[in-house]
Amino acid sequence: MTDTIDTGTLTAWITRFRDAVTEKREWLTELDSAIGDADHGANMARGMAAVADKLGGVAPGTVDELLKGVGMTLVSSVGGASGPLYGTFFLRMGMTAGTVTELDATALAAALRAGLDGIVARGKAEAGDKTMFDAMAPAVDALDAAIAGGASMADAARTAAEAASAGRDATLPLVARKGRASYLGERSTGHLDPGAASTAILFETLATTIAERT
Amino acid sequence: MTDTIDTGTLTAWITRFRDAVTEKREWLTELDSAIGDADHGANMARGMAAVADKLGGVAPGTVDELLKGVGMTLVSSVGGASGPLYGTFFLRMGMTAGTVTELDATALAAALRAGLDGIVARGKAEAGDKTMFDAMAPAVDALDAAIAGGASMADAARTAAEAASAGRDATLPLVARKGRASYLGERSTGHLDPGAASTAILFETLATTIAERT
Amino acid sequence: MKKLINAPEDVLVESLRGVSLAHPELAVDLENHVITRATPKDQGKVAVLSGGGSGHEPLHGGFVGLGMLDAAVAGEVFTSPTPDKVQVATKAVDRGAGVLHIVKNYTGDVLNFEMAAELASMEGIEVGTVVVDDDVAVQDSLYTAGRRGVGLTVLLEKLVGAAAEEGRDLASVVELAKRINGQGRSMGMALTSCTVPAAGKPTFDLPDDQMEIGIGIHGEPGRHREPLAPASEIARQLVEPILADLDAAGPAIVMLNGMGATPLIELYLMYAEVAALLEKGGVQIARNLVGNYITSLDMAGCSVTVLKADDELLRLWDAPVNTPGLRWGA
Amino acid sequence: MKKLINAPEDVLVESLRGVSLAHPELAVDLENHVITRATPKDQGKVAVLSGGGSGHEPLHGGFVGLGMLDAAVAGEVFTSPTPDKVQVATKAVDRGAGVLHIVKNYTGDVLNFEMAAELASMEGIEVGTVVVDDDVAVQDSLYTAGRRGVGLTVLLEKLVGAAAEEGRDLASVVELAKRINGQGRSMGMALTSCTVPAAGKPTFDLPDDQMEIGIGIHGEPGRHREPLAPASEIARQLVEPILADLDAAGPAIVMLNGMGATPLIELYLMYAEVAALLEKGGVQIARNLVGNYITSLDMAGCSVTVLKADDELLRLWDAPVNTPGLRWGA
Ligand SMILES: Nc1ncnc2c1ncn2[C@@H]1O[C@H](COP(=O)(O)OP(=O)(O)O)[C@@H](O)[C@H]1O
Ligand SMILES: Nc1ncnc2c1ncn2[C@@H]1O[C@H](COP(=O)(O)OP(=O)(O)O)[C@@H](O)[C@H]1O
Ligand SMILES: [Mg+2]
Ligand SMILES: [Mg+2]
Ligand SMILES: [Mg+2]
Ligand SMILES: [Mg+2]
Repeated sequence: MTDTIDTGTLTAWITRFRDAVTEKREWLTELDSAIGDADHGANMARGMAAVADKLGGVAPGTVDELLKGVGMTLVSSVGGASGPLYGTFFLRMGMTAGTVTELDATALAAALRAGLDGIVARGKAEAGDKTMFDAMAPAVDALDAAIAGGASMADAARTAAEAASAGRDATLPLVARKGRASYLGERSTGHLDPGAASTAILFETLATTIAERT
Repeated sequence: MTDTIDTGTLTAWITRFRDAVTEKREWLTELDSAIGDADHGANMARGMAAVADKLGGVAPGTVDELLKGVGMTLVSSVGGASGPLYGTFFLRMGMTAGTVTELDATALAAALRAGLDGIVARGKAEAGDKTMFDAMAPAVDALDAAIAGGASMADAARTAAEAASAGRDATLPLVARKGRASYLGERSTGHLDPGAASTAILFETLATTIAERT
Repeated sequence: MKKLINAPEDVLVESLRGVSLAHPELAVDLENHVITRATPKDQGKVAVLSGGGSGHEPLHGGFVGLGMLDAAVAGEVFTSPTPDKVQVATKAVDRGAGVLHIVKNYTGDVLNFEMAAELASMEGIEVGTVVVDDDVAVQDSLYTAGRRGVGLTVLLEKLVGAAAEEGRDLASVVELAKRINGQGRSMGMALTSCTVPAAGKPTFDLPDDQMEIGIGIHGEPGRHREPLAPASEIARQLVEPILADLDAAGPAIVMLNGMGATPLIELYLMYAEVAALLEKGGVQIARNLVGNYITSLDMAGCSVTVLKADDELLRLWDAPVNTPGLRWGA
Repeated sequence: MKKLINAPEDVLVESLRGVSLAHPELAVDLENHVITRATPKDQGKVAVLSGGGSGHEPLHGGFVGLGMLDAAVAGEVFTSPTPDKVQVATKAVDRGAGVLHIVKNYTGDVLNFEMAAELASMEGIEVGTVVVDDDVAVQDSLYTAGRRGVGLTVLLEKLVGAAAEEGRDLASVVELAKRINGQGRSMGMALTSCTVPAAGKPTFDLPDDQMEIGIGIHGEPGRHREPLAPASEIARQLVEPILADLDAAGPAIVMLNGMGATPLIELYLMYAEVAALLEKGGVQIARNLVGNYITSLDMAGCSVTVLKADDELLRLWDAPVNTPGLRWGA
């Protein structure tokens, strides 16, 4: 067996992410209540429900079709800051992946890197701004490094998930410089960033899904 | 010494009533919160403060001047139901007392009776309607009876005060049929009527003032 | 108590000061708590005056202006104004054709306006009175002070104001006012109590899962307490008693009114529920108002008012009105 | 949570349904959450569009109509609408002269409107954008998302709407919008948090003796928490930062805005305090608005907006406007 992820597994990832944000919806909203506007859980749950609706029953075609569909659906169903950002993430991932039906570890890493770059292009976030970037950038970096070091896709994804959740936790003491939380100034410290929290879930579900590939 | 009450003592009564409603202001408002609109304490305190302002420093002239002044001031400073009712009470008392400088027990009883009749003429309350009438009517009746039985003015006033406070307490189980409390229907039982409570204070202060006459 | 105020006893005058500063088109008598138009209507026209306790804003002061009131007399919070002040206002706006007093049916208001009318007639001013009693939450019987005056007051002030502007005489304006009162009904509910500034705490306690049905506009608790329910069920509890009391089939003017602390997003949602039920009941909503028009300080909740309408009332409704609280065609 | 709603996820559409029933003069697209005028403006005139998360009513939907907006796009509560819906609205109201997007400065709104403008330009529709950022509570620096767009949005929509109605071209309307944004500032405070329906409980906890100074309009806590203070002191805490940031001497348009659950009696009282402080600061209040115009659901509190005015702005302000939320001269 070659070490790849196909559209079926990618779909399973998306579905698992939907389940997880739906389950953690209250927690994400609570995080957003503390330093934002109390809607991040509702936003992500609504967006991923729309994505699942769209995927439902349809046989997954190519990777770019799948991921661009996810991105477009998020863009047109979430709103807020996270809608265009997560939407762009998946759109760019899809564009980079291209019209293939599976990705090997290097291609997966490249697609995720492109997604991250898309978020930066839209949102201009830098490290330490206390945004989803602070969970995603370490995750993508860790994945790259693991793959360069010869790790399996599953091990690399697990490393990435751990980096994402460490990145999420590292947002706790930060003073926000982007998004709504930045309005709070010093009062934004001592809270996790909600977007970093949902990004950690994104990479956690990716790792679990790859580990359970059939 | 003849058993009379002069304008000085009447003024002392009014002042003492002012002090008492000001002190009990919160309680009266609380009673009115339960079955009314939470302003009876404020209304009585505001009205009696205006009365005291007007009396302040001015030598009391005749009884009718004094009491009509009190009535007019209440009418023009209280508003609500209690303003015209207490206002009319004092106006009628003054009119009945006439241009004298003191009242004997019989004249005092007649003046109070006229005040009560004024309240009925304005407000149409009957016994058991759960209003100030239910404290005032028993008080005036008791005063009449005591005086007819040869009691001193002080004893008669004490009896009246006791009747007023018994009348106030007897409003507890009643279902209101007049004023705001009547809107509550059955829900008005189990609460004292605020106007009956202020009326009990009116007669209590009258009794104390007469007892302490010099 | 959380309020944007200084001392509780200064709320009325300080708020009137704000009205005076914000509205050069109004004249505010800070001593008597009377709001009149800066430019009085023409001599020979009936003047329309209303008043009552404060805390119901924009009622009544916000409805002073062309096509509506000539004067509003403000009492202390939830306390009827006194006769002398009503008399001052009556005198100020009489243009020789008499003055209509619009009184909401509360013992305090009725008694004080009665005394004011006595004072006015002593000075030779003709006063007509309409007592508004539209609240179906209260049984109109010997065993109550009668139905309260609530939401219909807003519609009545608008319609009667337009009629007076047309130059009708006092008798005809009074007759119109009584006819309107006869064919309008309201019903209200609260999600929370209000807090009277002088009292400093909520008038009644209402658990988080309860609501009051059949409230008045003074923080009086309602006729009964119910478990909190969805908007559709609340709408039913407001509309049914109205339709049970008033044969409202045909054209109507309908108001969905907020009690002061309920935002528009909820009021519009409620309006959709109420409109659907009314139409099922045969009511054709010809005109409507959705918003905070007759409030109860910071109470959360709403009320529904239904006024049977005809061509005359609709024409009067559409006539120009230019007040801080209601404005069109001007 | 005590609200007049059915299910939290249906609040937006059900409320829009009420708007649609209450306002025959508006067209409501329930699928895309877009409100437009039932009768579009003349061909060849610039269309003015705004939008954002819901929960700020009457903003923006209540400002659609002659002399103000052509379209309002409503997002979910406190969540910017998505680009596709903005694009639908943009297309619907373009009369061949381009469309101005009025965007409040929040990351979500900016990103979604940016994408919408990209979509529109792909379809050959000219879009101009003004990003409103008037909130002096936020430092405008590299270390924040920039100042938020708050109260000034209301004044800007009115003024720019009047300019578009006059037939000015898109470039001139955009320039006017940017000029207005440059000379207006706001500052807000909260006595209580709001409750987002989907969250089901207050966004922040605020003890009975505390208030938040420098809040936004989405239940974001303020810049700092202070002991509850009298209205006069609150006014000082709102006015001072504005005057420190804007040389406001001279004529101005001033808004004293309620956050949704604060009744008019308090807003007028606050207006008196604010007006006095502004005049001490050399501001001549030429026009004013007092009321709930840009709200934060059921939050209690208020905000102050000061816009330096000149003859042109005052003329545009006085021009007829006919919307559910703001109406005069029509
Ligand atoms: N400029 C930005 N770049 C990257 N991420 C951002 C930016 N602004 C906000 N975010 C992320 O978006 C999250 C908030 O998303 P959400 O609550 O759904 O949207 P909104 O802030 O519009 O309510 C934040 O926690 C943060 O991680
Ligand atoms: N028709 C009436 N006759 C006699 N007393 C009345 C009548 N209506 C009301 N009251 C008295 O007035 C009291 C309420 O006074 P207050 O609270 O000051 O006025 P309001 O009811 O206008 O707020 C009631 O408790 C009752 O005793
Ligand atoms: Mg958010
Ligand atoms: Mg009372
Ligand atoms: Mg009262
Ligand atoms: Mg949001």
